[in-house]
Amino acid sequence: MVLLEVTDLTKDFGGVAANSHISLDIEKGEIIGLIGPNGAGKTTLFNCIVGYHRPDQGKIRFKDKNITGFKPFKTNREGIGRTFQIMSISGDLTVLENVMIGSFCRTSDRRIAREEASEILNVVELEKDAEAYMTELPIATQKRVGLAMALATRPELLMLDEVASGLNPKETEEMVALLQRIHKAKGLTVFVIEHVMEVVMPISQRIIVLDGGQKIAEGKPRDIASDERVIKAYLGEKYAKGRKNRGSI
Amino acid sequence: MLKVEKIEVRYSGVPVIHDVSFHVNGGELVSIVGANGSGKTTLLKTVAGTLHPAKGSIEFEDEDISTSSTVNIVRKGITYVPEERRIFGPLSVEENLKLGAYIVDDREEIEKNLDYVYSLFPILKARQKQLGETLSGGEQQMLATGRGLMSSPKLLMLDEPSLGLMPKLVDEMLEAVATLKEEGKTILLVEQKVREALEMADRGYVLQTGRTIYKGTGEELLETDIVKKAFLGL
Amino acid sequence: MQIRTLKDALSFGDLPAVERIGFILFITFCFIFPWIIKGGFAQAVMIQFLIFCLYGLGWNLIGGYGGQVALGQAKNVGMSAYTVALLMVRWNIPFWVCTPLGVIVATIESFVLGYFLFRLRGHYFAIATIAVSLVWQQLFINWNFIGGARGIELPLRETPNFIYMQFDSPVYYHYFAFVLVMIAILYMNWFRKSRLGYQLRAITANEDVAESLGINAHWVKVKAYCITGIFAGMGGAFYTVYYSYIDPFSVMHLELSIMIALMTMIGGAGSMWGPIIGAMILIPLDRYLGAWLGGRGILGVDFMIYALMVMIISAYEPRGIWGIIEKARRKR
Amino acid sequence: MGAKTKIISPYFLKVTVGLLVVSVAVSIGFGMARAQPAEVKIGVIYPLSGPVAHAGQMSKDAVSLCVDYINNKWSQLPIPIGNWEGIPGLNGAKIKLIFADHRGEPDRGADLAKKLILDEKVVGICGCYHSSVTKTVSTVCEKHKIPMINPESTSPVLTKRGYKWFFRATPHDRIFVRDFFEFLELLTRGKVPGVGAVPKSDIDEIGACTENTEWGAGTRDVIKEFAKKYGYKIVSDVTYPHESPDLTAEVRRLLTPKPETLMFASYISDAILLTKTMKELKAKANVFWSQDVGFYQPKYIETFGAATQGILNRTVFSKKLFAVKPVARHINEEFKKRAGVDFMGTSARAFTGMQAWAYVLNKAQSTDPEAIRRAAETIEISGKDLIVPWKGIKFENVGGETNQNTWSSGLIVQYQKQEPEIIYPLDAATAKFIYPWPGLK
Amino acid sequence: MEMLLSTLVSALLMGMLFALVALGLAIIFGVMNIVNFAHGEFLMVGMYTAFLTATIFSIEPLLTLPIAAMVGFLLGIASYYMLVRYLLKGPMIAQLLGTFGLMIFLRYLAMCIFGPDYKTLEHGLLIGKSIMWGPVVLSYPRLGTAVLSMLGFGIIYWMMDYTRLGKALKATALDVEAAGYMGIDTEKMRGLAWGLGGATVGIAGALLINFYYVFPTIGILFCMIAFATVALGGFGSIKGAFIAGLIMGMIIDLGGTYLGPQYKFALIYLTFFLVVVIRPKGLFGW
Repeated sequence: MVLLEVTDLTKDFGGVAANSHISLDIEKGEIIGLIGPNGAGKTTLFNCIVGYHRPDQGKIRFKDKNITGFKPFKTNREGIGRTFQIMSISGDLTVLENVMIGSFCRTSDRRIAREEASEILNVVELEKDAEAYMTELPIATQKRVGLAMALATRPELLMLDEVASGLNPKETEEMVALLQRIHKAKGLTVFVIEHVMEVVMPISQRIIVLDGGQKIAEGKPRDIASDERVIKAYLGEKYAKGRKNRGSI
Repeated sequence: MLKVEKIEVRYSGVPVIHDVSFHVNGGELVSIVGANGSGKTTLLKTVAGTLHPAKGSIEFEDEDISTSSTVNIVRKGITYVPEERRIFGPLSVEENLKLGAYIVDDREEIEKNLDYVYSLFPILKARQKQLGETLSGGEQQMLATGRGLMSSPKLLMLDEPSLGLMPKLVDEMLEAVATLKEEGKTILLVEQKVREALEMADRGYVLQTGRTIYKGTGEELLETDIVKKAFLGL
Repeated sequence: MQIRTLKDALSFGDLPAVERIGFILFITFCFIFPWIIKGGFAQAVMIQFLIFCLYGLGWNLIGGYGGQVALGQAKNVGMSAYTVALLMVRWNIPFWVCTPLGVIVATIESFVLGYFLFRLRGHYFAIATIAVSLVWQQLFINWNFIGGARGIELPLRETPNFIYMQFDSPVYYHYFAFVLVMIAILYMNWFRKSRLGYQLRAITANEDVAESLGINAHWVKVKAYCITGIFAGMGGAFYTVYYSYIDPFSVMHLELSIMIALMTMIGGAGSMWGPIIGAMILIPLDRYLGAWLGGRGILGVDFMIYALMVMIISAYEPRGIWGIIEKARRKR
Repeated sequence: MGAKTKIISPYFLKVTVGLLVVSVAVSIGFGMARAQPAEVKIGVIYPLSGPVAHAGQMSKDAVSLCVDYINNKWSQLPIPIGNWEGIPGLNGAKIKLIFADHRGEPDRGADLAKKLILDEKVVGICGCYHSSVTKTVSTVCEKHKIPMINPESTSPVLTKRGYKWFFRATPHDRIFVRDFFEFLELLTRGKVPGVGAVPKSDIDEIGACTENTEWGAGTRDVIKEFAKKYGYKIVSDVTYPHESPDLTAEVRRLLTPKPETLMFASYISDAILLTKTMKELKAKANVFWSQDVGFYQPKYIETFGAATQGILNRTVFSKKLFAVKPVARHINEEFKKRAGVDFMGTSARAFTGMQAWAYVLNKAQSTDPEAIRRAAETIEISGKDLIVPWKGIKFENVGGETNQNTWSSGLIVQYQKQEPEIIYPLDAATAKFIYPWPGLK
Repeated sequence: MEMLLSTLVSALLMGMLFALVALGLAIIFGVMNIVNFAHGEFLMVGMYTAFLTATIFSIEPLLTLPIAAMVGFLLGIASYYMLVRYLLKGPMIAQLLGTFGLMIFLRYLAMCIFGPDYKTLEHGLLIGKSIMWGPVVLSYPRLGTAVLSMLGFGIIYWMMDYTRLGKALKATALDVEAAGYMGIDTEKMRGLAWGLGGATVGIAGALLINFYYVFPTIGILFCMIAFATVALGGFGSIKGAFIAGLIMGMIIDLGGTYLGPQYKFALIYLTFFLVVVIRPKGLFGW
């Protein structure tokens, strides 16, 4: 079943096309990776889907419902949760309370919200940090809190924006394991923007590659890794040419 | 020319650059590559004086600049072309360029530099009266780079000049950088297009989570597996 | 559900012991105040302090927790004050009927304005609230039906009268104001633990992130603004019967709005005790200093002290006195 | 927050307890102030700081001077209080004034009244200049059954509230406006010296320009009422916001229908700006009258000099009175020595108000509020003893008003060579009337 | 018709003054995105400066212009370096309330020094003079103000567009960080913006004293009109401030003449409100 369907999405920023004519489908239960060099338009695409930007053109359908132009809180209520690269949430509140903000999306009862929030903190293995303040925590933990907050809204589609940026290899590995566990346990559909290939390659069932605002490739991780357009986008034109030449020799 | 010694940089108390050292000799093109979030931009901003190191020292032409303000650093001859380009949208191309020469008092020199930038990027000349914000991404990058050159810097720091550009433009942009190098400019380049960046470079450094993990000449680095591994997970 | 809400409001258990002790001391002090202190002026200042507590606690919701610089609190005060005064003077309606109506009018006004104004952010919002309150004040000055610039005076009744809330002794007013302040404090205590409280703080910290968590930022802000209006309305209604005279300069004035905001900020915006601390410092300072100087000495020197305080606090510790206390506490 | 923050923070404790202790101490301190024997305390509430501080300070000087006369012997002074040393009826008890500064805020005034009544134990209140503050202060007095004599607030409403403890010495705006219309009537009948009978059609088109505060709005209502009663037409009726940055539009609106009689109620700032603007717009009319205050201050004459020629003002005091009232000259000299300025309407009335207090206390022979009230209700002070040209002071309940001084009356003065010459009442006139108004030159 | 004509003329003249008062606010907001509530008090300082210099040295009031400008300039710079610099680090509420504090401080400082009285200048080249020009009355002080206001705008406009300093200010306004990379001392530019703001409003004060009175609480009156003007013209736009000033003059004068003077403030604030809500950027906002 197709959960999210984006057709022909275009977004301009003052003459600079951040996204042009992007179409993609996401099946329920999939993990999809979205990669591309910095500035390729990945975050813009995310923001269009979630509703921070209104696309200039194109349609976004979620669970067969047209959600084009929905505000972020509405898309969230439809079942799309997202994390941010930097989750700057209130430093006055503890981790548990921050996650409760997410739980409050579905309930107005403080006790239920609290229970759910602690449950989710267990899932992301942060129960011991529940009473700490956000500003006191290392980046890796903050990222996990961000993830927990998004999870607390009980999304069907979880969109993760650079969930591993700034993490060291060990932390990255732990994050990958965590994501896989969550995916398995909750049967979530996950859509990941990522730079760190160590994250995307192992977990994604499918990868979409953007460059210069356009979708240049889509496919299984293995295929993507050997796709010339992708290599070109990442390593540069000459590198690709070089490989070709070497290949022909 | 530029000598960075064991610096540590912190963002609101949290160290993001640990113990990084590198140097740039006159006339060299030095590339710093690394994944997103590895601290490349922070490093350049520290050299440019927007941030200051908590430990270590930065020397430029044997003068300590680790506590100097951005203004003084620009006056000493280091210009920084930021990642987001940061051109002045409501100003025309020419006004943008002239602002680049803010610290230059000599009118003739400004004219000379202007001609030089126009010869480097002819498209800017065609658009000189147009407002910055109406330019395309590639043109904006050219404008930002050109603006960085307007003050005849001794050291030009380019932060991801190919960011968000169409592949064709990426090549053009990088060719322009190569031209600059050939003309004898000293350049510190941060790039994601690892291959090109390292091919052009005299020397390079690979950064990961705020630490230098490899250094060497461009060719040496290209031979290491780290490049492939870090960027494609192969 | 209701009982739980009440329990939440009444439970201060999650606060550190000092805060609880301080709170108990505060209540006790307010409660026994009329019996231990007989000074007429002291009692008048105390009531003034309670009125400002009410205004400040209300404003703290939107200005402190919500981080929205709303500088139009006076117009909510005035709306309710005028409603109460008009109904009581023109149709002789008992105070206890007028007050809810006044509060409702203030709330509706807050809702309508909030709905439009919260499309703006930051400076634009702050400036728009100022503009609205100025328009309101001008209209009230010129509207003859409500007395225009002459204001409205409530008739003095021969005998003390509970229905029209008229007493000879300030003690009754003191307790009435005290009850209102207690309602406000209990509400705030519930609020900071409630969904609305969390959502509002999330918006203050980062509106984009908050929206991604399913929070309709606009709607939450409007809601909070309405509640702010309720407390201002209660304050306004009380002010009317207490002084039995209102005019557009005393209840609609921009300076009242500013005073409320400044007071809350000096105490510590966004913290439960901030407005109370602010009022505790500023109101006695203002009244006693004014009475003591009595127009002698250097004119305006009290305002200058006050202004210096505001400048120093906004430059060095925008979280106010409570912020300083918190900082000291966290350091240890 | 966790366990560690549950430890009692001495900072918080110190702050809270400290604040409580300070406020308790302060309140007790004020609460314990006790009355001194052989002294009668009267509370005086005026705007001693704030935007109209000059008026408040002037009134303060006037009442202080009056008390000086009462408490000490001034044998040259030709009125009874000169011979008093304290209040004779109270065995020579001295009056002690306790001043309070309301800054023009009604709520502050009410709070201060409580301070004076409950903490300072004053026997009565005097003040408060602003009608709005007088309203709240008189309410406090009424509630606490403490007499209040108001020397200068002119809002007609004040004495219409049926208050038993509130006495007003000054004539109010209704009386002043009525006086002016009476004067116009006399003008049409040719009774005013200096001019022949003026046809009513030359003066019956009125342009009223009032400011938008309690006092201005009240004046405007009374002008409308009397214009109708006496058969005059209001051709332009302008109200403007107090302290306006520009009054060109107002003046233009006022002058466009070419009114023949101009009537103003303005504070000094607006009076200056209005006059400047009228001068620029070359205003013309036959009669120019203003409701005291702005147009009748030294500052105004100082600013416009000879251009003030022919402007009429209602007031209760003029230096020209000295001719008929030598006592006024005498007291004015002393006042000028102390305050640096001559008596004006406000300060003369403040002086008179305090004098009324002394007479009332003297008659009451007691500091019991009820006795004072009864004394005030029955007192009759002769005009001879006063510096203002009234028949005297007698508080009466007439025509729906309570405790209004019915023996009071106003003056109409006209600036002639920068001196306010008395024109009305006719028997007190010191100069001939200049008609028509020569315009601002 | 005559009335309309003379109203229009006086509206234009008054509008020029409003524009000049608003100019400084527009510069300050433009360069650093901070609302200066003490702006009206800067005007007051300018007026008192002109008043004092003119009375003490008994010189022609117009000659006090440079002195008022100088004092305004210093006041602006001092405010920036002693207060605003620190406010910028805090949240927005601190910025707003901090300048409020400055406003109250200056106001009551003036009250301390000069007392609450109204002060006017009586003698001067322009004061109290006017000429009739057909049905239209032209008041000299207003005419002079208008001319100097236009001149001031011309100078500032020229400075912003054609000088290096203006470019640097503009760059600082558009992007502080990028301006820093150009070698522009942005801190100095911000201080300078406050200085310029103070100087222009100081000049406005020295002109205003020719036909208006000064008292300590005069600030809020003009400050609110200046806010409305700047909001209408677009925060930070100099051209906008000029045109909006004229529009404000029209609203005050036409509204006051035809609708009733009691509503003129309400009209201004209403315009202000509508502009802020409907088009927050104003007519010419960036």
